[in-house]
Amino acid sequence: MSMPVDNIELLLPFKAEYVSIARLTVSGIASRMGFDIDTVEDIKVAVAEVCNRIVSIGSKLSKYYKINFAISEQSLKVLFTCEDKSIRCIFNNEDAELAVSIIKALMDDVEFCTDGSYILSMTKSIGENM
Amino acid sequence: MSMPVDNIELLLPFKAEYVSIARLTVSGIASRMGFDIDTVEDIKVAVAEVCNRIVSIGSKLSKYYKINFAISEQSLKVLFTCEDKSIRCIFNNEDAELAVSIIKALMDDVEFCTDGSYILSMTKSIGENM
Amino acid sequence: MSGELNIKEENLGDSIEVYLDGEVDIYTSQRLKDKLYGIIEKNQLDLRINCRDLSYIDSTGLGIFVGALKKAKQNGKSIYISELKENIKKLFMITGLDKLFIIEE
Amino acid sequence: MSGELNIKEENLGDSIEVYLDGEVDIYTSQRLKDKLYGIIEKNQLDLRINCRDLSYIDSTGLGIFVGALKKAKQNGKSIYISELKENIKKLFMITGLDKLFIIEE
Ligand SMILES: Nc1ncnc2c1ncn2[C@@H]1O[C@H](COP(=O)(O)OP(=O)(O)O)[C@@H](O)[C@H]1O
Ligand SMILES: Nc1ncnc2c1ncn2[C@@H]1O[C@H](COP(=O)(O)OP(=O)(O)O)[C@@H](O)[C@H]1O
Repeated sequence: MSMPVDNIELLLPFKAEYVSIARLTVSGIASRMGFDIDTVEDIKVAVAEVCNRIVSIGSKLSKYYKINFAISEQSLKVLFTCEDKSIRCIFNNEDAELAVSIIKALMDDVEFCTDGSYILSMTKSIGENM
Repeated sequence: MSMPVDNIELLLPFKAEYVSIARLTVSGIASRMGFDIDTVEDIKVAVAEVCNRIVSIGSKLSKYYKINFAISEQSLKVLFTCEDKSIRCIFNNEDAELAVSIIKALMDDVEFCTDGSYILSMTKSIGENM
Repeated sequence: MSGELNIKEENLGDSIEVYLDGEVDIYTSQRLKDKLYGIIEKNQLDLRINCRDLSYIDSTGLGIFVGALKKAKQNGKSIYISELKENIKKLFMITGLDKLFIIEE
Repeated sequence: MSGELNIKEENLGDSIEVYLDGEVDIYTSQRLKDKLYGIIEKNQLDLRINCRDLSYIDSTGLGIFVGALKKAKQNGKSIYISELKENIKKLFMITGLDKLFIIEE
Protein backbone atom coordinates (compact mmCIF):
# COMPACT_ATOMS: atom_id res chain seq x y z
CA MET A 1 0.00 0.00 0.00
CA SER A 2 2.75 2.44 0.93
CA MET A 3 5.17 1.18 -1.70
CA PRO A 4 7.41 3.66 -3.51
CA VAL A 5 5.74 5.05 -6.59
CA ASP A 6 7.20 6.55 -9.74
CA ASN A 7 5.05 9.04 -11.56
CA ILE A 8 4.99 9.75 -15.25
CA GLU A 9 2.76 12.48 -16.61
CA LEU A 10 1.57 13.11 -20.13
CA LEU A 11 -0.14 16.36 -21.06
CA LEU A 12 -2.13 16.23 -24.29
CA PRO A 13 -4.21 18.69 -26.31
CA PHE A 14 -7.93 18.02 -26.69
CA LYS A 15 -7.47 16.53 -30.16
CA ALA A 16 -8.34 13.12 -31.56
CA GLU A 17 -5.08 12.99 -33.50
CA TYR A 18 -3.03 12.78 -30.30
CA VAL A 19 -4.89 9.92 -28.62
CA SER A 20 -2.47 7.56 -30.36
CA ILE A 21 0.35 9.20 -28.38
CA ALA A 22 -1.36 8.23 -25.12
CA ARG A 23 -1.70 4.69 -26.44
CA LEU A 24 1.96 4.48 -27.33
CA THR A 25 3.15 6.00 -24.07
CA VAL A 26 1.06 3.72 -21.89
CA SER A 27 2.14 0.70 -23.93
CA GLY A 28 5.73 1.59 -23.22
CA ILE A 29 5.09 2.07 -19.51
CA ALA A 30 3.13 -1.16 -19.13
CA SER A 31 5.74 -3.15 -21.09
CA ARG A 32 8.54 -1.68 -19.05
CA MET A 33 6.66 -2.69 -15.88
CA GLY A 34 6.60 -6.27 -17.08
CA PHE A 35 2.93 -6.74 -17.95
CA ASP A 36 2.54 -9.46 -20.57
CA ILE A 37 1.71 -8.44 -24.11
CA ASP A 38 -2.04 -9.15 -23.85
CA THR A 39 -2.36 -7.13 -20.68
CA VAL A 40 -0.40 -4.27 -22.24
CA GLU A 41 -2.95 -4.32 -25.05
CA ASP A 42 -5.84 -4.28 -22.56
CA ILE A 43 -4.44 -1.32 -20.65
CA LYS A 44 -3.81 0.53 -23.90
CA VAL A 45 -7.41 0.04 -25.02
CA ALA A 46 -8.80 1.17 -21.67
CA VAL A 47 -6.66 4.31 -21.62
CA ALA A 48 -7.64 5.14 -25.19
CA GLU A 49 -11.35 4.81 -24.33
CA VAL A 50 -10.99 7.51 -21.70
CA CYS A 51 -8.95 9.78 -23.99
CA ASN A 52 -11.51 9.32 -26.78
CA ARG A 53 -14.27 10.40 -24.46
CA ILE A 54 -12.34 13.40 -23.17
CA VAL A 55 -11.46 14.72 -26.64
CA SER A 56 -14.99 14.03 -27.90
CA ILE A 57 -16.51 16.13 -25.12
CA GLY A 58 -13.86 18.82 -25.46
CA SER A 59 -13.42 21.88 -23.34
CA LYS A 60 -13.83 25.60 -23.81
CA LEU A 61 -11.83 26.41 -20.69
CA SER A 62 -8.85 24.15 -21.01
CA LYS A 63 -6.61 23.31 -23.96
CA TYR A 64 -5.04 20.28 -22.32
CA TYR A 65 -5.81 17.25 -20.21
CA LYS A 66 -3.31 15.29 -18.21
CA ILE A 67 -2.71 11.60 -17.73
CA ASN A 68 -0.78 10.55 -14.65
CA PHE A 69 0.74 7.09 -14.52
CA ALA A 70 1.57 5.93 -10.99
CA ILE A 71 3.93 2.99 -11.20
CA SER A 72 4.50 0.71 -8.23
CA GLU A 73 5.66 -2.86 -7.76
CA GLN A 74 2.05 -4.02 -7.51
CA SER A 75 0.19 -1.97 -10.05
CA LEU A 76 -0.18 0.71 -12.65
CA LYS A 77 -2.69 3.39 -11.71
CA VAL A 78 -3.80 5.77 -14.44
CA LEU A 79 -5.35 9.05 -13.37
CA PHE A 80 -6.95 11.53 -15.77
CA THR A 81 -7.17 15.17 -14.79
CA CYS A 82 -8.27 18.40 -16.39
CA GLU A 83 -8.46 21.95 -15.09
CA ASP A 84 -11.91 22.33 -16.61
CA LYS A 85 -14.13 21.09 -13.77
CA SER A 86 -17.09 20.63 -16.11
CA ILE A 87 -15.24 17.55 -17.38
CA ARG A 88 -15.77 15.15 -14.52
CA CYS A 89 -18.55 12.61 -14.87
CA ILE A 90 -17.99 11.94 -18.53
CA PHE A 91 -19.30 8.41 -18.92
CA ASN A 92 -22.82 8.76 -17.54
CA ASN A 93 -24.39 8.85 -20.95
CA GLU A 94 -25.98 6.17 -23.08
CA ASP A 95 -23.56 6.61 -25.96
CA ALA A 96 -20.67 5.75 -23.65
CA GLU A 97 -22.08 2.30 -22.99
CA LEU A 98 -19.58 0.41 -25.13
CA ALA A 99 -16.63 2.32 -23.72
CA VAL A 100 -17.76 1.73 -20.14
CA SER A 101 -18.14 -2.01 -20.57
CA ILE A 102 -14.70 -2.19 -22.19
CA ILE A 103 -12.98 -0.18 -19.47
CA LYS A 104 -14.67 -2.14 -16.65
CA ALA A 105 -13.78 -5.47 -18.20
CA LEU A 106 -10.17 -4.66 -18.98
CA MET A 107 -9.08 -2.87 -15.81
CA ASP A 108 -9.07 -4.24 -12.27
CA ASP A 109 -10.39 -1.17 -10.55
CA VAL A 110 -12.09 1.87 -12.06
CA GLU A 111 -13.42 4.96 -10.33
CA PHE A 112 -15.91 6.85 -12.46
CA CYS A 113 -17.49 10.11 -11.35
CA THR A 114 -15.30 10.80 -8.36
CA ASP A 115 -15.88 13.80 -6.13
CA GLY A 116 -12.20 14.59 -6.34
CA SER A 117 -10.18 16.83 -8.53
CA TYR A 118 -9.70 14.26 -11.23
CA ILE A 119 -11.85 12.82 -14.01
CA LEU A 120 -11.34 9.12 -13.57
CA SER A 121 -8.82 6.69 -12.17
CA MET A 122 -8.17 3.11 -13.14
CA THR A 123 -5.76 0.50 -11.89
CA LYS A 124 -4.27 -2.68 -13.26
CA SER A 125 -2.57 -5.00 -10.80
CA ILE A 126 0.53 -6.97 -11.66
CA GLY A 127 0.10 -10.69 -11.30
CA GLU A 128 -3.70 -10.75 -11.39
CA ASN A 129 -5.26 -12.27 -14.51
CA MET A 130 -1.85 -12.92 -15.95
CA MET B 1 6.96 31.72 -37.45
CA SER B 2 3.72 32.53 -35.70
CA MET B 3 1.98 29.34 -36.73
CA PRO B 4 -0.39 27.62 -34.32
CA VAL B 5 1.42 25.20 -32.08
CA ASP B 6 0.21 22.15 -30.18
CA ASN B 7 2.10 21.26 -27.05
CA ILE B 8 2.60 17.83 -25.59
CA GLU B 9 4.44 17.42 -22.31
CA LEU B 10 6.02 14.37 -20.78
CA LEU B 11 7.22 14.38 -17.19
CA LEU B 12 9.66 11.60 -16.33
CA PRO B 13 11.54 10.47 -13.21
CA PHE B 14 15.33 10.69 -13.21
CA LYS B 15 15.70 7.00 -13.99
CA ALA B 16 17.39 5.18 -16.86
CA GLU B 17 14.57 2.67 -17.08
CA TYR B 18 12.12 5.34 -18.27
CA VAL B 19 14.20 6.79 -21.10
CA SER B 20 12.55 4.24 -23.38
CA ILE B 21 9.21 5.92 -22.65
CA ALA B 22 10.54 9.21 -24.01
CA ARG B 23 11.75 7.37 -27.10
CA LEU B 24 8.37 5.78 -27.67
CA THR B 25 6.43 8.98 -27.07
CA VAL B 26 8.54 11.08 -29.41
CA SER B 27 8.39 8.34 -32.07
CA GLY B 28 4.62 8.53 -31.90
CA ILE B 29 4.58 12.31 -32.12
CA ALA B 30 7.03 12.47 -35.03
CA SER B 31 5.18 9.72 -36.94
CA ARG B 32 1.88 11.45 -36.38
CA MET B 33 3.39 14.68 -37.73
CA GLY B 34 4.31 12.89 -40.92
CA PHE B 35 8.09 12.65 -40.62
CA ASP B 36 9.37 9.70 -42.63
CA ILE B 37 10.52 6.61 -40.78
CA ASP B 38 14.26 7.43 -40.95
CA THR B 39 13.71 10.93 -39.62
CA VAL B 40 11.51 9.57 -36.83
CA GLU B 41 14.41 7.32 -35.90
CA ASP B 42 16.84 10.28 -35.93
CA ILE B 43 14.63 12.39 -33.69
CA LYS B 44 14.18 9.46 -31.33
CA VAL B 45 17.93 8.96 -31.01
CA ALA B 46 18.56 12.67 -30.40
CA VAL B 47 15.89 12.88 -27.72
CA ALA B 48 17.23 9.76 -26.02
CA GLU B 49 20.75 11.22 -25.93
CA VAL B 50 19.50 14.19 -23.93
CA CYS B 51 17.44 12.00 -21.59
CA ASN B 52 20.45 9.71 -21.04
CA ARG B 53 22.58 12.66 -20.08
CA ILE B 54 19.94 14.08 -17.73
CA VAL B 55 19.37 10.81 -15.87
CA SER B 56 23.11 10.12 -15.73
CA ILE B 57 23.78 13.46 -14.07
CA GLY B 58 20.76 13.13 -11.81
CA SER B 59 19.42 15.66 -9.34
CA LYS B 60 19.17 15.93 -5.61
CA LEU B 61 16.63 18.73 -5.79
CA SER B 62 14.20 17.46 -8.36
CA LYS B 63 12.64 14.04 -8.87
CA TYR B 64 11.44 14.77 -12.39
CA TYR B 65 12.42 16.40 -15.65
CA LYS B 66 10.05 17.52 -18.34
CA ILE B 67 10.08 17.22 -22.10
CA ASN B 68 7.95 19.65 -24.04
CA PHE B 69 7.09 18.85 -27.65
CA ALA B 70 5.98 21.89 -29.65
CA ILE B 71 4.26 20.71 -32.80
CA SER B 72 3.69 23.07 -35.71
CA GLU B 73 3.17 22.67 -39.44
CA GLN B 74 6.85 23.38 -40.06
CA SER B 75 8.65 21.64 -37.26
CA LEU B 76 8.89 19.68 -34.07
CA LYS B 77 10.68 21.54 -31.30
CA VAL B 78 11.74 19.54 -28.26
CA LEU B 79 12.48 21.46 -25.07
CA PHE B 80 13.92 19.89 -21.93
CA THR B 81 13.31 21.52 -18.58
CA CYS B 82 14.00 20.77 -14.95
CA GLU B 83 13.34 22.71 -11.78
CA ASP B 84 16.86 21.96 -10.57
CA LYS B 85 18.82 24.89 -12.02
CA SER B 86 22.12 23.08 -11.52
CA ILE B 87 21.09 20.97 -14.50
CA ARG B 88 21.64 23.38 -17.35
CA CYS B 89 24.86 23.12 -19.31
CA ILE B 90 25.00 19.35 -19.26
CA PHE B 91 26.98 18.58 -22.41
CA ASN B 92 30.13 20.67 -21.82
CA ASN B 93 32.16 17.68 -20.77
CA GLU B 94 34.52 15.43 -22.65
CA ASP B 95 32.54 12.27 -22.00
CA ALA B 96 29.54 13.81 -23.74
CA GLU B 97 31.44 14.08 -27.02
CA LEU B 98 29.69 11.17 -28.77
CA ALA B 99 26.26 12.35 -27.67
CA VAL B 100 26.92 15.92 -28.81
CA SER B 101 28.05 14.88 -32.27
CA ILE B 102 24.99 12.66 -32.64
CA ILE B 103 22.54 15.34 -31.53
CA LYS B 104 24.10 18.01 -33.74
CA ALA B 105 24.10 15.74 -36.79
CA LEU B 106 20.56 14.46 -36.40
CA MET B 107 18.69 17.65 -35.51
CA ASP B 108 18.39 20.83 -37.56
CA ASP B 109 18.85 23.29 -34.76
CA VAL B 110 20.14 22.69 -31.25
CA GLU B 111 20.61 25.17 -28.42
CA PHE B 112 23.02 23.91 -25.79
CA CYS B 113 23.77 25.87 -22.62
CA THR B 114 21.06 28.48 -22.90
CA ASP B 115 20.72 31.27 -20.38
CA GLY B 116 17.05 30.55 -20.15
CA SER B 117 14.97 28.44 -17.84
CA TYR B 118 15.41 25.27 -19.82
CA ILE B 119 18.17 22.73 -20.29
CA LEU B 120 18.28 22.40 -24.05
CA SER B 121 16.09 22.85 -27.08
CA MET B 122 16.28 21.14 -30.41
CA THR B 123 14.23 21.42 -33.57
CA LYS B 124 13.59 19.24 -36.58
CA SER B 125 12.01 20.87 -39.60
CA ILE B 126 9.52 19.12 -41.80
CA GLY B 127 10.56 18.89 -45.41
CA GLU B 128 14.27 19.50 -44.86
CA ASN B 129 16.55 16.50 -45.42
CA MET B 130 13.58 14.35 -46.27
CA MET C 1 2.73 3.96 -37.91
CA SER C 2 0.17 4.17 -35.13
CA GLY C 3 -3.24 5.39 -36.16
CA GLU C 4 -2.87 4.32 -39.76
CA LEU C 5 -5.77 2.54 -41.44
CA ASN C 6 -6.07 1.10 -44.92
CA ILE C 7 -9.44 0.01 -46.23
CA LYS C 8 -9.80 -2.20 -49.30
CA GLU C 9 -13.06 -3.29 -50.89
CA GLU C 10 -13.87 -6.26 -53.11
CA ASN C 11 -17.16 -7.16 -54.79
CA LEU C 12 -17.72 -10.92 -54.40
CA GLY C 13 -20.97 -10.90 -56.41
CA ASP C 14 -23.33 -11.91 -53.60
CA SER C 15 -21.56 -9.76 -51.02
CA ILE C 16 -18.98 -7.02 -50.57
CA GLU C 17 -15.81 -7.85 -48.66
CA VAL C 18 -14.01 -5.05 -46.85
CA TYR C 19 -10.44 -5.57 -45.62
CA LEU C 20 -9.32 -3.48 -42.68
CA ASP C 21 -5.56 -3.09 -42.33
CA GLY C 22 -4.15 -1.16 -39.38
CA GLU C 23 -5.82 0.67 -36.53
CA VAL C 24 -9.35 1.94 -36.17
CA ASP C 25 -9.25 4.67 -33.56
CA ILE C 26 -11.05 7.91 -32.95
CA TYR C 27 -8.83 9.58 -35.54
CA THR C 28 -9.29 7.09 -38.38
CA SER C 29 -12.86 6.02 -37.60
CA GLN C 30 -14.64 8.72 -39.59
CA ARG C 31 -13.10 7.32 -42.75
CA LEU C 32 -14.29 3.84 -41.80
CA LYS C 33 -17.80 5.15 -41.15
CA ASP C 34 -18.00 6.93 -44.51
CA LYS C 35 -16.71 3.83 -46.28
CA LEU C 36 -19.02 1.26 -44.64
CA TYR C 37 -22.12 3.45 -44.77
CA GLY C 38 -21.34 4.28 -48.42
CA ILE C 39 -21.03 0.62 -49.38
CA ILE C 40 -24.26 -0.31 -47.62
CA GLU C 41 -26.18 2.51 -49.28
CA LYS C 42 -24.84 1.77 -52.75
CA ASN C 43 -25.18 -2.02 -52.73
CA GLN C 44 -28.05 -4.18 -51.54
CA LEU C 45 -25.63 -6.91 -50.51
CA ASP C 46 -24.31 -8.55 -47.37
CA LEU C 47 -21.16 -7.00 -45.97
CA ARG C 48 -18.13 -9.07 -44.97
CA ILE C 49 -15.56 -7.31 -42.83
CA ASN C 50 -12.20 -9.08 -42.88
CA CYS C 51 -10.17 -8.20 -39.81
CA ARG C 52 -7.08 -10.32 -40.50
CA ASP C 53 -4.86 -7.22 -40.54
CA LEU C 54 -6.81 -5.15 -38.05
CA SER C 55 -4.47 -4.69 -35.09
CA TYR C 56 -6.52 -2.29 -33.00
CA ILE C 57 -10.09 -1.07 -32.63
CA ASP C 58 -11.82 0.92 -29.93
CA SER C 59 -15.44 1.65 -29.03
CA THR C 60 -15.58 4.35 -31.69
CA GLY C 61 -14.93 1.70 -34.32
CA LEU C 62 -17.23 -0.85 -32.71
CA GLY C 63 -19.95 1.78 -32.62
CA ILE C 64 -19.54 2.25 -36.35
CA PHE C 65 -19.92 -1.50 -36.91
CA VAL C 66 -23.16 -1.33 -34.90
CA GLY C 67 -24.38 1.65 -36.89
CA ALA C 68 -23.52 -0.12 -40.15
CA LEU C 69 -25.41 -3.22 -38.99
CA LYS C 70 -28.52 -1.15 -38.30
CA LYS C 71 -28.35 0.25 -41.82
CA ALA C 72 -27.73 -3.18 -43.35
CA LYS C 73 -30.67 -4.70 -41.46
CA GLN C 74 -32.97 -1.99 -42.85
CA ASN C 75 -32.14 -3.50 -46.25
CA GLY C 76 -32.61 -7.02 -44.90
CA LYS C 77 -28.88 -7.66 -45.13
CA SER C 78 -26.29 -8.95 -42.63
CA ILE C 79 -22.74 -8.18 -41.61
CA TYR C 80 -20.19 -10.99 -41.29
CA ILE C 81 -16.99 -10.35 -39.39
CA SER C 82 -14.08 -12.68 -40.00
CA GLU C 83 -10.53 -13.48 -38.88
CA LEU C 84 -10.62 -11.39 -35.71
CA LYS C 85 -7.40 -11.35 -33.72
CA GLU C 86 -7.77 -12.60 -30.16
CA ASN C 87 -7.45 -9.18 -28.52
CA ILE C 88 -10.20 -7.78 -30.73
CA LYS C 89 -12.48 -10.80 -30.43
CA LYS C 90 -12.25 -10.20 -26.70
CA LEU C 91 -13.72 -6.73 -27.19
CA PHE C 92 -16.67 -8.21 -29.09
CA MET C 93 -17.34 -10.62 -26.22
CA ILE C 94 -16.95 -7.97 -23.51
CA THR C 95 -19.45 -5.69 -25.22
CA GLY C 96 -21.86 -8.45 -26.22
CA LEU C 97 -21.43 -7.48 -29.87
CA ASP C 98 -20.47 -11.09 -30.67
CA LYS C 99 -24.20 -11.87 -30.41
CA LEU C 100 -25.16 -9.08 -32.80
CA PHE C 101 -22.83 -9.92 -35.66
CA ILE C 102 -22.10 -13.15 -37.46
CA ILE C 103 -18.53 -13.83 -36.37
CA GLU C 104 -16.55 -16.21 -38.58
CA GLU C 105 -13.13 -17.75 -38.07
CA MET D 1 9.34 -4.65 -26.12
CA SER D 2 11.35 -1.43 -26.04
CA GLY D 3 14.57 -1.60 -24.13
CA GLU D 4 14.96 -5.34 -24.48
CA LEU D 5 18.34 -6.75 -25.41
CA ASN D 6 19.42 -10.32 -26.01
CA ILE D 7 23.09 -11.16 -26.28
CA LYS D 8 24.30 -14.46 -27.73
CA GLU D 9 27.91 -15.59 -27.95
CA GLU D 10 29.57 -18.12 -30.23
CA ASN D 11 33.20 -19.29 -30.26
CA LEU D 12 34.38 -19.49 -33.87
CA GLY D 13 37.82 -20.84 -32.94
CA ASP D 14 39.86 -17.87 -34.13
CA SER D 15 37.37 -15.31 -32.87
CA ILE D 16 34.31 -14.85 -30.70
CA GLU D 17 31.09 -13.76 -32.39
CA VAL D 18 28.55 -11.84 -30.33
CA TYR D 19 25.01 -11.39 -31.63
CA LEU D 20 23.08 -8.37 -30.39
CA ASP D 21 19.32 -8.66 -30.68
CA GLY D 22 17.15 -5.72 -29.64
CA GLU D 23 18.00 -2.32 -28.23
CA VAL D 24 21.15 -1.10 -26.53
CA ASP D 25 20.16 1.89 -24.47
CA ILE D 26 21.21 3.42 -21.19
CA TYR D 27 19.13 0.81 -19.37
CA THR D 28 20.46 -2.31 -21.10
CA SER D 29 24.00 -1.09 -21.75
CA GLN D 30 25.52 -2.21 -18.44
CA ARG D 31 24.76 -5.80 -19.40
CA LEU D 32 26.44 -5.29 -22.76
CA LYS D 33 29.50 -3.78 -21.09
CA ASP D 34 29.85 -6.68 -18.65
CA LYS D 35 29.45 -9.17 -21.48
CA LEU D 36 31.91 -7.62 -23.94
CA TYR D 37 34.54 -6.80 -21.33
CA GLY D 38 34.18 -10.29 -19.89
CA ILE D 39 34.69 -11.95 -23.27
CA ILE D 40 37.74 -9.83 -24.04
CA GLU D 41 39.33 -10.57 -20.68
CA LYS D 42 38.68 -14.32 -20.88
CA ASN D 43 39.71 -14.89 -24.49
CA GLN D 44 42.74 -13.62 -26.39
CA LEU D 45 40.71 -13.56 -29.61
CA ASP D 46 39.28 -11.06 -32.05
CA LEU D 47 35.72 -10.02 -31.31
CA ARG D 48 33.01 -9.98 -33.99
CA ILE D 49 29.88 -8.06 -33.11
CA ASN D 50 26.96 -9.06 -35.34
CA CYS D 51 24.35 -6.29 -35.42
CA ARG D 52 21.86 -7.91 -37.79
CA ASP D 53 19.12 -7.80 -35.14
CA LEU D 54 20.25 -4.66 -33.37
CA SER D 55 17.48 -2.14 -33.89
CA TYR D 56 18.70 0.69 -31.70
CA ILE D 57 21.88 1.92 -30.07
CA ASP D 58 22.78 5.21 -28.44
CA SER D 59 26.03 6.88 -27.38
CA THR D 60 26.07 4.83 -24.19
CA GLY D 61 26.30 1.69 -26.29
CA LEU D 62 28.78 3.19 -28.75
CA GLY D 63 30.95 4.26 -25.82
CA ILE D 64 31.00 0.65 -24.64
CA PHE D 65 32.15 -0.49 -28.08
CA VAL D 66 34.96 2.09 -27.86
CA GLY D 67 35.90 0.92 -24.37
CA ALA D 68 35.88 -2.70 -25.53
CA LEU D 69 38.10 -1.80 -28.49
CA LYS D 70 40.64 -0.20 -26.16
CA LYS D 71 40.74 -3.38 -24.10
CA ALA D 72 41.02 -5.59 -27.19
CA LYS D 73 43.86 -3.48 -28.59
CA GLN D 74 45.79 -3.92 -25.33
CA ASN D 75 45.79 -7.62 -26.21
CA GLY D 76 46.70 -6.86 -29.83
CA LYS D 77 43.21 -7.90 -30.95
CA SER D 78 40.57 -6.18 -33.11
CA ILE D 79 36.82 -5.72 -33.12
CA TYR D 80 34.82 -6.40 -36.28
CA ILE D 81 31.31 -5.02 -36.54
CA SER D 82 29.01 -6.57 -39.12
CA GLU D 83 25.54 -6.29 -40.67
CA LEU D 84 24.77 -2.84 -39.30
CA LYS D 85 21.34 -1.48 -40.16
CA GLU D 86 21.40 1.80 -42.05
CA ASN D 87 20.21 3.95 -39.15
CA ILE D 88 22.95 2.56 -36.92
CA LYS D 89 25.68 2.71 -39.56
CA LYS D 90 24.78 6.39 -39.80
CA LEU D 91 25.64 6.83 -36.11
CA PHE D 92 29.07 5.27 -36.69
CA MET D 93 29.72 7.74 -39.52
CA ILE D 94 28.46 10.75 -37.59
CA THR D 95 30.71 9.97 -34.64
CA GLY D 96 33.71 8.95 -36.73
CA LEU D 97 33.67 5.50 -35.10
CA ASP D 98 33.52 3.92 -38.58
CA LYS D 99 37.25 4.73 -38.79
CA LEU D 100 38.02 3.08 -35.45
CA PHE D 101 36.33 -0.27 -36.02
CA ILE D 102 36.50 -2.72 -38.89
CA ILE D 103 33.00 -2.46 -40.31
CA GLU D 104 31.84 -5.39 -42.45
CA GLU D 105 28.74 -5.81 -44.57
N1 LIG E 1 -23.75 -3.99 -26.26
C1 LIG E 1 -24.48 -3.40 -27.21
N2 LIG E 1 -25.25 -4.11 -28.00
C2 LIG E 1 -25.94 -3.53 -28.96
N3 LIG E 1 -25.95 -2.20 -29.20
C3 LIG E 1 -25.20 -1.44 -28.45
C4 LIG E 1 -24.43 -1.98 -27.43
N4 LIG E 1 -23.75 -0.96 -26.83
C5 LIG E 1 -24.11 0.15 -27.48
N5 LIG E 1 -24.98 -0.11 -28.46
C6 LIG E 1 -25.58 0.85 -29.37
O1 LIG E 1 -24.73 1.07 -30.46
C7 LIG E 1 -25.04 2.33 -31.01
C8 LIG E 1 -23.80 3.03 -31.44
O2 LIG E 1 -23.95 3.38 -32.80
P1 LIG E 1 -23.56 4.81 -33.36
O3 LIG E 1 -22.12 4.80 -33.71
O4 LIG E 1 -24.03 5.85 -32.39
O5 LIG E 1 -24.40 4.82 -34.72
P2 LIG E 1 -25.50 5.88 -35.21
O6 LIG E 1 -24.68 6.93 -35.84
O7 LIG E 1 -26.36 5.08 -36.17
O8 LIG E 1 -26.26 6.32 -33.97
C9 LIG E 1 -25.74 3.12 -29.93
O9 LIG E 1 -27.04 3.39 -30.33
C10 LIG E 1 -25.74 2.21 -28.72
O10 LIG E 1 -26.93 2.29 -28.00
N1 LIG F 1 34.74 10.07 -32.07
C1 LIG F 1 35.48 9.37 -31.20
N2 LIG F 1 36.47 8.61 -31.61
C2 LIG F 1 37.22 7.93 -30.73
N3 LIG F 1 37.00 7.93 -29.42
C3 LIG F 1 36.01 8.64 -28.95
C4 LIG F 1 35.20 9.40 -29.80
N4 LIG F 1 34.28 10.02 -29.02
C5 LIG F 1 34.52 9.67 -27.76
N5 LIG F 1 35.55 8.83 -27.68
C6 LIG F 1 36.11 8.23 -26.48
O1 LIG F 1 35.41 7.03 -26.16
C7 LIG F 1 35.52 6.79 -24.80
C8 LIG F 1 34.23 6.27 -24.21
O2 LIG F 1 34.52 5.07 -23.59
P1 LIG F 1 33.94 4.71 -22.15
O3 LIG F 1 32.59 4.11 -22.33
O4 LIG F 1 34.05 5.90 -21.27
O5 LIG F 1 34.96 3.55 -21.76
P2 LIG F 1 35.87 3.43 -20.45
O6 LIG F 1 34.98 2.87 -19.42
O7 LIG F 1 36.98 2.48 -20.88
O8 LIG F 1 36.39 4.83 -20.14
C9 LIG F 1 35.91 8.10 -24.14
O9 LIG F 1 37.20 7.97 -23.61
C10 LIG F 1 35.93 9.11 -25.27
O10 LIG F 1 36.97 10.05 -25.16
